[in-house]
Amino acid sequence: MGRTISFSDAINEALAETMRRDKNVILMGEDVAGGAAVDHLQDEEAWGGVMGVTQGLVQEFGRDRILDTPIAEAGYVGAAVSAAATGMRPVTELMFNDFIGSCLDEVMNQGAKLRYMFGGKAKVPLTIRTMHGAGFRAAAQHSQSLYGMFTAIPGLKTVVPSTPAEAKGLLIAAIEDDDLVVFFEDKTLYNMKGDVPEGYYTTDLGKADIKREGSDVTIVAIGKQVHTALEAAEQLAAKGIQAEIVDPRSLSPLDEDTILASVDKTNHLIVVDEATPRCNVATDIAAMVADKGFDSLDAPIKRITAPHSPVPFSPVLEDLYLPSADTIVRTVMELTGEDTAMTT
Amino acid sequence: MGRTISFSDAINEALAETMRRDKNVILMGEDVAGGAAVDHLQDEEAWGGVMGVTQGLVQEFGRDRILDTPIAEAGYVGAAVSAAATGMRPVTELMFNDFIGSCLDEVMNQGAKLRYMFGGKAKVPLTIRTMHGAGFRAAAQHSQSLYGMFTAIPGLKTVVPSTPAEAKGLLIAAIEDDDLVVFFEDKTLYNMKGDVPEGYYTTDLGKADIKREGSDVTIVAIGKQVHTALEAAEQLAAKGIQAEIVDPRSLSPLDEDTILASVDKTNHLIVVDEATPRCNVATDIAAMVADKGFDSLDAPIKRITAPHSPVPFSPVLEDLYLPSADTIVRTVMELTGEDTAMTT
Amino acid sequence: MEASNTRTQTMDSHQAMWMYQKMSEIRHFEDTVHETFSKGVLPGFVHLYAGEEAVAVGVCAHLNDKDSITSTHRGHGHCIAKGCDLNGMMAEIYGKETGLCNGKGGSMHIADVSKGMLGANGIVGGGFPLATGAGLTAKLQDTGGVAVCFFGDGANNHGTFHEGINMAAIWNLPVIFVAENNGYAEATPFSYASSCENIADRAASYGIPGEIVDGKDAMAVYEAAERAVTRARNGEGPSLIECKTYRNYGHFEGDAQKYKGSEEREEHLKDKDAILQFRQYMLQHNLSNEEGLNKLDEQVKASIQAAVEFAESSDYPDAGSLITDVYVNYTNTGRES
Amino acid sequence: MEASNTRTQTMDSHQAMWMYQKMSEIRHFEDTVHETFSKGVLPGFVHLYAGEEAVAVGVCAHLNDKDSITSTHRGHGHCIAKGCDLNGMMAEIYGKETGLCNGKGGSMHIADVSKGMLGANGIVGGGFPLATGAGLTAKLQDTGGVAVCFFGDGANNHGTFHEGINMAAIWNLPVIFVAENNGYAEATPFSYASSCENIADRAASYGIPGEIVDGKDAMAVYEAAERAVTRARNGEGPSLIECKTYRNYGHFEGDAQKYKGSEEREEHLKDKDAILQFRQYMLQHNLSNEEGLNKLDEQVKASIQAAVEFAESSDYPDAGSLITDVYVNYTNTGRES
Ligand SMILES: Cc1ncc(C[n+]2csc(CCOP(=O)(O)OP(=O)(O)O)c2C)c(N)n1
Ligand SMILES: Cc1ncc(C[n+]2csc(CCOP(=O)(O)OP(=O)(O)O)c2C)c(N)n1
Ligand SMILES: [Mg+2]
Ligand SMILES: [Mg+2]
Repeated sequence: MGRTISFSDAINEALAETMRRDKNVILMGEDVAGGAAVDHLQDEEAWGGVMGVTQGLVQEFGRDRILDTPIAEAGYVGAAVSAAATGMRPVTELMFNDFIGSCLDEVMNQGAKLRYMFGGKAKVPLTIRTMHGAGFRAAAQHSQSLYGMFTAIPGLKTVVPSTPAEAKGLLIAAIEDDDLVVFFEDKTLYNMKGDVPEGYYTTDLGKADIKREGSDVTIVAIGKQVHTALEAAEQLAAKGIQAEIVDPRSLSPLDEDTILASVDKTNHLIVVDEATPRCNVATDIAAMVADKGFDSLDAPIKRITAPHSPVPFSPVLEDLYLPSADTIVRTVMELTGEDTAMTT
Repeated sequence: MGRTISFSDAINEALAETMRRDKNVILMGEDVAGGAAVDHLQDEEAWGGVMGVTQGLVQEFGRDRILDTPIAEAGYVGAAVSAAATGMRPVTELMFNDFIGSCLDEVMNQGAKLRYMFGGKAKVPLTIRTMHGAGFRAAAQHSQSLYGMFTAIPGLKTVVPSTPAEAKGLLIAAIEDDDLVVFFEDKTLYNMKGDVPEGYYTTDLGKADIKREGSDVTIVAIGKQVHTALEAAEQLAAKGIQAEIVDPRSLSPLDEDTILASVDKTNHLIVVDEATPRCNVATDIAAMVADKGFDSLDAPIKRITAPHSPVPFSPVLEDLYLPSADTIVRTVMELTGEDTAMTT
Repeated sequence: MEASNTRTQTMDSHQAMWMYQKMSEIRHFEDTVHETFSKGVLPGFVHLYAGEEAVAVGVCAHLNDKDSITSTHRGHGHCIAKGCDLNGMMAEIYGKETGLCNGKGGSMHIADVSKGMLGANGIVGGGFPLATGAGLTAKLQDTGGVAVCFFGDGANNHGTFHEGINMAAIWNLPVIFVAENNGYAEATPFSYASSCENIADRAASYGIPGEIVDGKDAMAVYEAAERAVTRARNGEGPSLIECKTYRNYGHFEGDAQKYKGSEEREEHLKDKDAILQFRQYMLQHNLSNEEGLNKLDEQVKASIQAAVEFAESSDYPDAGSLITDVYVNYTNTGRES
Repeated sequence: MEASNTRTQTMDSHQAMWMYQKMSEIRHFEDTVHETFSKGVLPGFVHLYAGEEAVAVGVCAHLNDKDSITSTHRGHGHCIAKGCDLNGMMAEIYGKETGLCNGKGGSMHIADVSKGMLGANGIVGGGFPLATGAGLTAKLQDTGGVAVCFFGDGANNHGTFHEGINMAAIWNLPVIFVAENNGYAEATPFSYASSCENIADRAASYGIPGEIVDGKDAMAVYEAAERAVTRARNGEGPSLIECKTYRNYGHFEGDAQKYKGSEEREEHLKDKDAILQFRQYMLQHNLSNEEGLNKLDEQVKASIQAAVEFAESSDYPDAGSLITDVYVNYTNTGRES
């Protein structure tokens, strides 16, 4: 511990660790090395992904295992599905999760369904890494958070890490998992630094993490919004309200127990998610609690999400588009107003 | 009134009505006429779609307006998006909603976002008709109900009719609507007969319909499940429980007011949807009520959906996969047990 | 385009008998499913392969269990040619728990990964990337295996055709793309939907060999496949073979087939019949005799009959299996009440 | 492949001056954005068109407002060539409410449908089906218009290339597919990712003309485009033109471009520069003189400067616009607290 590296480097380490341990792990995607077949290019000069996340891997593992692909998402994601079913353990990069439009069939109808359709006689140990999230001024087709769409699909798992250490442990677990896992990386978190253990370790899929304990309100937050929620929690603490922040980390499977236990303690639930509001993860968690945790609830379940609109380009609009600590604080105040009045 | 025709014929009439009124309405899709460029084929012998829903339209409107396409969903749906943006009013058929995997980009990133990305300076008056639903023994890749995935997407509307008359009125409204509308047709409803008015009429998008009034529990049901719910309601009535059945008809926009008013009356909510359980329409409606209708609720919100698995082929499993009237009755009994004990 | 009509060799009797048997199995299997379906016994969509036997069999004659194939909605023939168990196949089509996929897949998803049969596929064009991926495994793990992608003339206009073949070509993978051009995609003629005269012509876009063969002629398919498989095993990369063929039945069961010309239909069902032609060839080349082939046909019929009985007497899957096999290592509890 | 290097005609001075002006506008626009971006003023991803001016301008010289174009992530050049307002473009890139899309689209989504500019596109390959659809409208409404699809060498391997061109071909639509082969898709060379030697070679798969031109030579592009546009307007269907070109800057702003060879870079930025070559051509053919062109350059510079000032002095969109324009006739109330 004590070693501080970036979210991006943590992911890079996770890939290197698994590739060292299992020669069937390969990385495929557009420019994951970069500059394929360019003679004069030194490996260390290669892009390593559009954001440089996989920089350096080609030096250690070579171009047979770090495979640049054409711009053919259906082609290479589909190839990865079947490479997985026939004995490899590929990690494929869908550069932006927005590009799922070009390869949804390979993920939804092939990769996720193969095992079930074949009566359990096949498995697809494939990990799809993909970037999501607004705030990068990347506009409507490069800023979506589409984990809800994937979480809806039976047969695959979804993971959204919020810290460098967890990103590393969860990614190693995802790669070693025998199911298709879609791993979401918020592009605005790549530069975030944090303590990250050296070497190999895994963080279990399907286990939520309580990022802050509190007794007055449960805030379930996804990915980067964990940090927005923590910021709000500080402000709330100053007002005497203790928020408990639950980070599900994996959305499918979802750790329902941890969420329900927290709500049982606080009697209030807010879900914070920067994805769009309808048929999405915030509604999913709210509905789960409105069923299984109904008796714990003292107040309506609030969801703080993006509006039902595409992501706008203009920085002023994009800032408004994202949930903010202020909105969270205001919502908590409205929700728990009476309770805290009584407590203090 | 009094004229009884099938769900399938009602859709056919809707298409004919709009095509007669507006020459910019065209129909595009795989075999929507069938047998393109086959000399010996008489128009009346042409398939008219894989289920015969568009049979006969080519006789009246000719092959310039009933366009058979190659098996190229991205190609023709994308073409329809831009035909719409440049002055046509196309209706395009995605044979099975499961095939969205081949053209999600054209729907999600192009069709649905164009207007917003262009600052309101374009519109996409396109209707996508598509088949959904289990129960046809069509297995995992031809039986899904994916309206949740579409409802999550800002910029398009979703409609799921449950009766022939509404199918006709809603489809005409969808085609005349200036936004992209995805219109879901349950393949197992095509043969269902019902009273359908002759000629032109529209049924408003965004208005739910109360299919049965009741005071004890609100059952919101989608598409074919409206009928399962009605069947359950009969059984419940025999036990002295009056269920109110709300059919949202359009999922985006969703008529929140009608649902909330019903829950305010019955204090109990069950959502019945044959789609998979996570990040879907049932969770969406439950979450909405757990927020805006919380104070009306006397009990947890229950969702009766398919399990979190692909659709199995085997008839015995597929029958178990779908919600049943029995499950609804049992769930209502559990939920309202005490209340009804008191009422009677 | 390479010449494909020069017969370079004859075949040994053992290989020929295997091919005849597989073709006969496919024909009788499909004819039986056709009959059974028309009685309303079978559930779902069924797409029959009868008429196209020479393609699957001529190609798979060169494959072993280490080789993979991807298939289509019209997959029974590929399964049989790749060695799938007839009982397990029939039971799968009936939705029984003894089916190859325990009844969960059905006709459109029969698979036997242990035999390298990576599944029929309900998605047109779904096989291109999958075959490329199987070829990638073969190359990276140096298994010596090849992957074959069977696809229809309709699939040839899908984007995955382009993406899958281009990738196989730039990576020089051992993949053989086998077009089954039966003239129609559902009710839409190949000539209407495709801007090329032959599917094989499109091979040039990918710098790979494209060959046209008479898909009714099992020997022609066999020989073209031999060239392509040898090429692939030698590390010389992918090939495309277009087999001109015809389906004896409709697109799916229930299709009135009005779009087909009566002459073409007549011709294909009679003179051009693949099995009759191959029988002729075997007799001419003394690879068997009337008696031997008749006996084989009888055995095949009996095995199909046994498969039907096996399927009919098998149980349906039990309720619990509804939610198993969704994940490998996570229990799917579902959420429904 | 048709011959493309025989110069068949010269051009009138008016047309040449228009082309020079547009090329100059693109160059100065992009150089300015490059500088501004490096100062950290501009938000987001920006992909510059500098170096490829001859392509957009040589093609759009034949188009009017009834004709449509589809574009790419590298769309500024197409916008300018198609007549979009420079102020509105610059303001859009700044995210201001006076932008062509009211600041909601940004660099990757600039559009002006009233000018037939159907939008830059953040999705590689997104333009093929859209151009085909615009061509369909032109045909069905008999507008006499054509649609042009600009696309990169990277996009040529995407499935939509295949689907879009095949459909345009079978329906004989007035669509021109213009490949901007600048040798790289991000950091991936064309020669690695594509199994064809030239993109134009792939036209044969669709039975349409495929022509290769020097995309640095505005006259060559102009003439090839004239043939294709004439063909399309005459109802003779689609064409594919491959323009061999080069981008002066990186894939996007911030790219160190190590994958580029230093010689090729040198050569393209100097001798092969499209604007210098066209300037030469104009002087040689007395279509203008040094003074006239210098003056034009000055005017262009001033107009770009004015665009920057316009953008900088414009307001950001107001908060309310966040949720407008999602639907035409339904108020998006959203659901967030
Ligand atoms: C992506 C996709 N689009 C459409 C369909 C519906 N469909 C199933 S089979 C078929 C025709 C396929 O034609 P072809 O490829 O020629 O194969 P054939 O049936 O002739 O063997 C179509 C359109 C599908 N299953 N998947
Ligand atoms: C479907 C999709 N895949 C990947 C990307 C990421 N991406 C943006 S531009 C680009 C390279 C495009 O190369 P090319 O078509 O040659 O155009 P150029 O940038 O050279 O003009 C890539 C991979 C994308 N935007 N869309
Ligand atoms: Mg066919
Ligand atoms: Mg390029």
